[in-house]
Amino acid sequence: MTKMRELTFREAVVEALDIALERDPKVFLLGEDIGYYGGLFQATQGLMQKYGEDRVMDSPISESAILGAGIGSAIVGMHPIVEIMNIDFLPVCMDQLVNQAAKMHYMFGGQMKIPLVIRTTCGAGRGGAAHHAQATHAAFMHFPGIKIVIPGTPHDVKGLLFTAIEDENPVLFIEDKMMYNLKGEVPEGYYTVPFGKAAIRHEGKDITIVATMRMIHKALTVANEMEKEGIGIEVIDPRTLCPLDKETILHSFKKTGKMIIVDEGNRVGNFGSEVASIIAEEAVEYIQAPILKVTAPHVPVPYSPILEKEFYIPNEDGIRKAIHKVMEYA
Amino acid sequence: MTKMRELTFREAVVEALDIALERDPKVFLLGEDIGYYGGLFQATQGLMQKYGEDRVMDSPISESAILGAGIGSAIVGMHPIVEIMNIDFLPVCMDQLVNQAAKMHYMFGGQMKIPLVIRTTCGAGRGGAAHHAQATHAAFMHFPGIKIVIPGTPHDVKGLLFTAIEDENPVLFIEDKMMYNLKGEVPEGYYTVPFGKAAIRHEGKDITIVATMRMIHKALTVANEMEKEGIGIEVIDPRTLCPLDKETILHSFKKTGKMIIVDEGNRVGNFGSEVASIIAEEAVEYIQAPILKVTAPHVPVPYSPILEKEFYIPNEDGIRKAIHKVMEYA
Amino acid sequence: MKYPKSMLLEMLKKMMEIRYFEEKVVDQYARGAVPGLAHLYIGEEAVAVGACMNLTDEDYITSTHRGHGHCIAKGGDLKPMMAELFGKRTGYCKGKGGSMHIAAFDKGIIGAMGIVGSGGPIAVGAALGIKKQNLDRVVICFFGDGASNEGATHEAMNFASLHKVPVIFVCENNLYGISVAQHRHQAIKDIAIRAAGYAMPGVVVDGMDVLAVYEAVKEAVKRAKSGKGPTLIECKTYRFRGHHEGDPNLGLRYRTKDEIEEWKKRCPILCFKEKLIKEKIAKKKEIDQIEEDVKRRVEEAFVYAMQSPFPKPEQALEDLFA
Amino acid sequence: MKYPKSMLLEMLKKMMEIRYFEEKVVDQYARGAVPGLAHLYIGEEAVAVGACMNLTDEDYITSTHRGHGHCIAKGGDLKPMMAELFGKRTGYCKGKGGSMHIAAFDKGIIGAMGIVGSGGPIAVGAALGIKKQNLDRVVICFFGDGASNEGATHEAMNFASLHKVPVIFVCENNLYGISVAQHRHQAIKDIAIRAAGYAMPGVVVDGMDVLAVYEAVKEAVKRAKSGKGPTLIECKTYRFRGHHEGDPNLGLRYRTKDEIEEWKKRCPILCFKEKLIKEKIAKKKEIDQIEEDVKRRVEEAFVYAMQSPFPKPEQALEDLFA
Ligand SMILES: Cc1ncc(C[n+]2csc(CCOP(=O)(O)OP(=O)(O)O)c2C)c(N)n1
Ligand SMILES: Cc1ncc(C[n+]2csc(CCOP(=O)(O)OP(=O)(O)O)c2C)c(N)n1
Ligand SMILES: [Mg+2]
Ligand SMILES: [Mg+2]
Repeated sequence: MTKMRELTFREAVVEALDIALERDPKVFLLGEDIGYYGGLFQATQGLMQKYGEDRVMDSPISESAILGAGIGSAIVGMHPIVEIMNIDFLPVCMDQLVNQAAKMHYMFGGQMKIPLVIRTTCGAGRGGAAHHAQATHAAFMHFPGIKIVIPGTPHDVKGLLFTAIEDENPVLFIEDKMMYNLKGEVPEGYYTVPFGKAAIRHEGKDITIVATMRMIHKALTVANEMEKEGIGIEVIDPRTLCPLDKETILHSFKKTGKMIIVDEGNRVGNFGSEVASIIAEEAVEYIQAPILKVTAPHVPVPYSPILEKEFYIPNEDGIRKAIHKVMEYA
Repeated sequence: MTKMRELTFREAVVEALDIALERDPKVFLLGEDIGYYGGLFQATQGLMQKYGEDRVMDSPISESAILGAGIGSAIVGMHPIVEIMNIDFLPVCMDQLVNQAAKMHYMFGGQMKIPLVIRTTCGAGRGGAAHHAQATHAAFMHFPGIKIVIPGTPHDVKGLLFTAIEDENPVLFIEDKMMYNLKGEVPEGYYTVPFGKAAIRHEGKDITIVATMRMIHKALTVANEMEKEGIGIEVIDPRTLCPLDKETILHSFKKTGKMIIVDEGNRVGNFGSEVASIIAEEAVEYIQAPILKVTAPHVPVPYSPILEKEFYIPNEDGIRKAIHKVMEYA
Repeated sequence: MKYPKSMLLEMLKKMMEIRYFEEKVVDQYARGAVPGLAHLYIGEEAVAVGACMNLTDEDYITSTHRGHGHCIAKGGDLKPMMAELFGKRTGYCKGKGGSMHIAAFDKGIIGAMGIVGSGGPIAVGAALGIKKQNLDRVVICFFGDGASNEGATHEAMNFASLHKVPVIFVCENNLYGISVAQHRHQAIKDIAIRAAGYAMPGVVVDGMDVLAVYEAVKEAVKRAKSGKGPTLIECKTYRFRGHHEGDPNLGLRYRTKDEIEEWKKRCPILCFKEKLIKEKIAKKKEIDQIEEDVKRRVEEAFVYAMQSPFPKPEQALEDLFA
Repeated sequence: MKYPKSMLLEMLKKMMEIRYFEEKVVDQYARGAVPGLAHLYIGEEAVAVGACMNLTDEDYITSTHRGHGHCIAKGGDLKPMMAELFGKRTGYCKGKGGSMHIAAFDKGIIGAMGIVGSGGPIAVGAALGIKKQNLDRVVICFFGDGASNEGATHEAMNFASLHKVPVIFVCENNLYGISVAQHRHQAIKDIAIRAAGYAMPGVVVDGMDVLAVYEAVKEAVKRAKSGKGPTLIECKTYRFRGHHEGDPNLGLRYRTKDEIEEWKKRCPILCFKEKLIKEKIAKKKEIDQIEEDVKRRVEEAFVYAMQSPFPKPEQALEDLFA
């Protein structure tokens, strides 16, 4: 079998957006600096030049207007893909997201569809500090009505983006900015990766690790190491937080009885808390060891590289420690 | 012993604010309709008349300005108590809360204090529907830097409010609007109820129930019933979500081995998920039964009384069912 | 008058529909029969009716917590509206929305938003969608004087004017945001002045005069449809009732009885009725006939609502996603 | 000139401090030595310096992502500033804030906010606090043309004007919000026009002329301190470098080399230097001396930063709460 071509995560995003714009005249992009600049992270590079300013629209720095423009135009028949540059900025327009986009279908009794994709980026590691490096995806899970996508590979980011565009609901699509340069195999053309279907990135029978976005790859590094030591780690990438593939997670857990969640969000109210709660409710009789979370500590993102890279961002070492701890219960 | 005087939850709030305004000239109130109107829920009634428009300020409908006014004036030496009428409106000014108030102390390396109290209300039961009846307190737990207070009795709301005012950090103070008419004993004058110290509202050895705000009282109703059936329910009121009194919760759980969390928030990312996660991490060897959450379903608050009162809001019946379920593991 | 009689009578009828619909709500609310909050439009009918008379079912509006008037003016059917207020399954939103969240998408009513100011960005979005699809439609965004101070309103206006999308901002300046009088929530007198900050026209009209509103909006619709962009129209008006039913004494905690009485003299329905009679456009009998007809239809709507079933409790789980 | 020489030379010195401080950052950034984002103020020095020359340490400012200039102009010390940029424990924020979040509370620098527009409400709050305590102080809120379209900015201005709090909104209109030219983000030419929407004065000044800025802000400070409320001052200016270091070719993806060159001719430091010499206020030698002194102090700051220790990793857990 010939190897598939490789693209970076960023290139996969650009390609997906390119194809989406090409396929459907109702699709348009709107966001800050997505035009001439090509996106702060270059994830819309060249698209304005190709499709013109009407289909790739630079926006004023007015995030509520950006989301509202997305919601309103979606309701009247367009397929907007809007961008909020950093997830840190979503609190500025949170009402449009959690009160309007998320609730309109329900509170109006299902009268209208809102096929809106909201792309944003998350993650620390570039010295962005408290306002440009958060990973707050878990907070949005508490608000019913938004689908939440957290792609973990170049392959997935493209396929999930198509699924997001096909979806007739508001979708919060979160790109981990520290993965933009990550390379991986990406099929040509159009394909979809379904929502609510987790991927098992590494099989193992001893411990289940549910890891999100960039953390998947850290977990995989450790899983490969551990394999040599004879410890089998099953690494699960949930791909979407809403809908969440509880079945795959529970199925794996019932096999291993041990669970570690690795997620860059702050510790309290972390996605891992939700996973732990699902297990404690639905698979309690299988629990063999403490369910551990490897997360950022519960503080804002600090600037200094020593604080950020050596302490704040969850790393392989933290994963190893957690593994050793749960293995004490073997 | 003579019985202490009783006040409603609302009266306790008014009294606390009154005393706070009296004691400290740096304290002032700012919010929508807190003046002539006396607060949409009458929780500031008479205070503008007593203290004047400078100390009890009606605000434009500009929630970001309200929070900013609180943050800025706190930094330069005032002790503002601002009001955001409903927790549903916090997404409108979420940035000022979670990015500014919460992070300024940390990101500026501890240079300034922000003694700011943000009062708000939550809860369904009055036909407020999707935009006036949420209980989203759990979402704020994911953002480090804000203390979160959820009083459960008239006694506590007064004492916790004083503690909030004494605190030198931003405090989100959430009043369950369905408790405003609840009566209870309230001491005269000034007293504080500490943060981070849960209250055991009912002792029991069989099941631990952690319940928040109004749900405490539903849990107590059931606990009293169950007592007669010989089932001992320990009802814990955490009082503050941040800091959270993990010790009291864990201590009770280690005794009972069974946990139910009753909270009006939506199901996913619920406060109960965090409690479950704490237990699964720190007291796994004591787990005797599934950890159940009795919560609102994961949908927006519906309007119709049938949907809201008979289905959406967690009730005694749901608590009973959960109890019976965990008792199967006895 | 230069207007066709049928249109004038239609305006009168719509205003009466709003008035009588809401008087039914007043009555039912007082009996404790309305299960949620109700913010009434009584006194402000000329604004919604004058504005929406320029629209067809193809055009859109966004509405507010005080939305009954907008909804009726835009063609909303009284029966599913009333049913919605009573939380019935036959309501426009299947009982999920209630008074503050009525939408009737087939009539172009995108919906009422309970969060003050949040309709602005969405209205602008709908207008953007119209522009992108080259449709011959407009959007009216209703909002209050209080809402004019929300950040979202500012962003919406800037965006709309920049992209010259076909939206009309109709500000219902009823002098109060709940209890806070305009001079206590902003330092300006005319909200229309803010239009200059977005390089769009801003006009002030008498919001008690349905024809004045009609004319101003007509001009704005023309402008919007010709690609020239948005207009801000400030309608000076007044609510005759409290902020919501339950606001004690119709709001006497923050306004005077005299003020209320003064404004009541300018009742948009009474004045318009008198005008039509005085200018011999319609006879009193004809108008009485319309009035009776409206009352009857409101009553029918009420009966419809009463007889309609509630949703089943488990239906709370439906409609989360499309 | 009507100004004391010492003040004029102080202005020049401050502008030079900003310039050389940031040129050091350019150099270090190019070497990959700066651990985070850096948005440079080069070209805009006259705004911060002209404005802050009216303030004392008792007055306050709020700053933005492009904050080095504000900080230096308001009296920030170069050493802890530079240390902060390098994430050192001796930095103003102990290395926790970095370039986008410098505060120096003892100098009245409330802090730089990385969220565009979020400084407005906080500045207004500080001004409210001043008013409540009857202090003879003012607050300057710096913000950009891009930030003028944020909802928070609107709310801040409305609130400030309503309560006549002593705040001055200094808009640094450098013609771009990152890559988006002003005419592509708003339909107006002069942002100052928006002041009318809040019933406060709005003025446009040449932001390349430190004395023009000084005069406008002086007037506004007087107004603010006399209880008359806020002023909006729009300073037309230009950034000579890219949006942040790393923006390729100084931003040639969205602006022309010619445009940049035209503005560079109006360099606030060069022009002011020439003016001082031409008007015989200072000799070239004297100025060179100042320049050398500034360079030396920047170098010292750099050495200080380099020699300072990093925080310990666990210190990430400190400072969450007071
Ligand atoms: C963001 C937000 N803040 C506050 C409220 C509470 N509230 C509901 S209506 C209202 C007053 C609105 O005033 P205005 O815009 O003038 O409309 P009016 O009620 O006068 O028609 C307020 C403050 C809300 N629903 N949303
Ligand atoms: C709320 C928010 N939106 C977007 C950004 C990303 N961002 C950082 S600086 C900037 C441009 C700001 O433009 P302007 O206010 O004109 O200031 P300038 O950079 O020109 O000094 C943007 C969009 C942000 N930091 N915060
Ligand atoms: Mg009003
Ligand atoms: Mg700019």
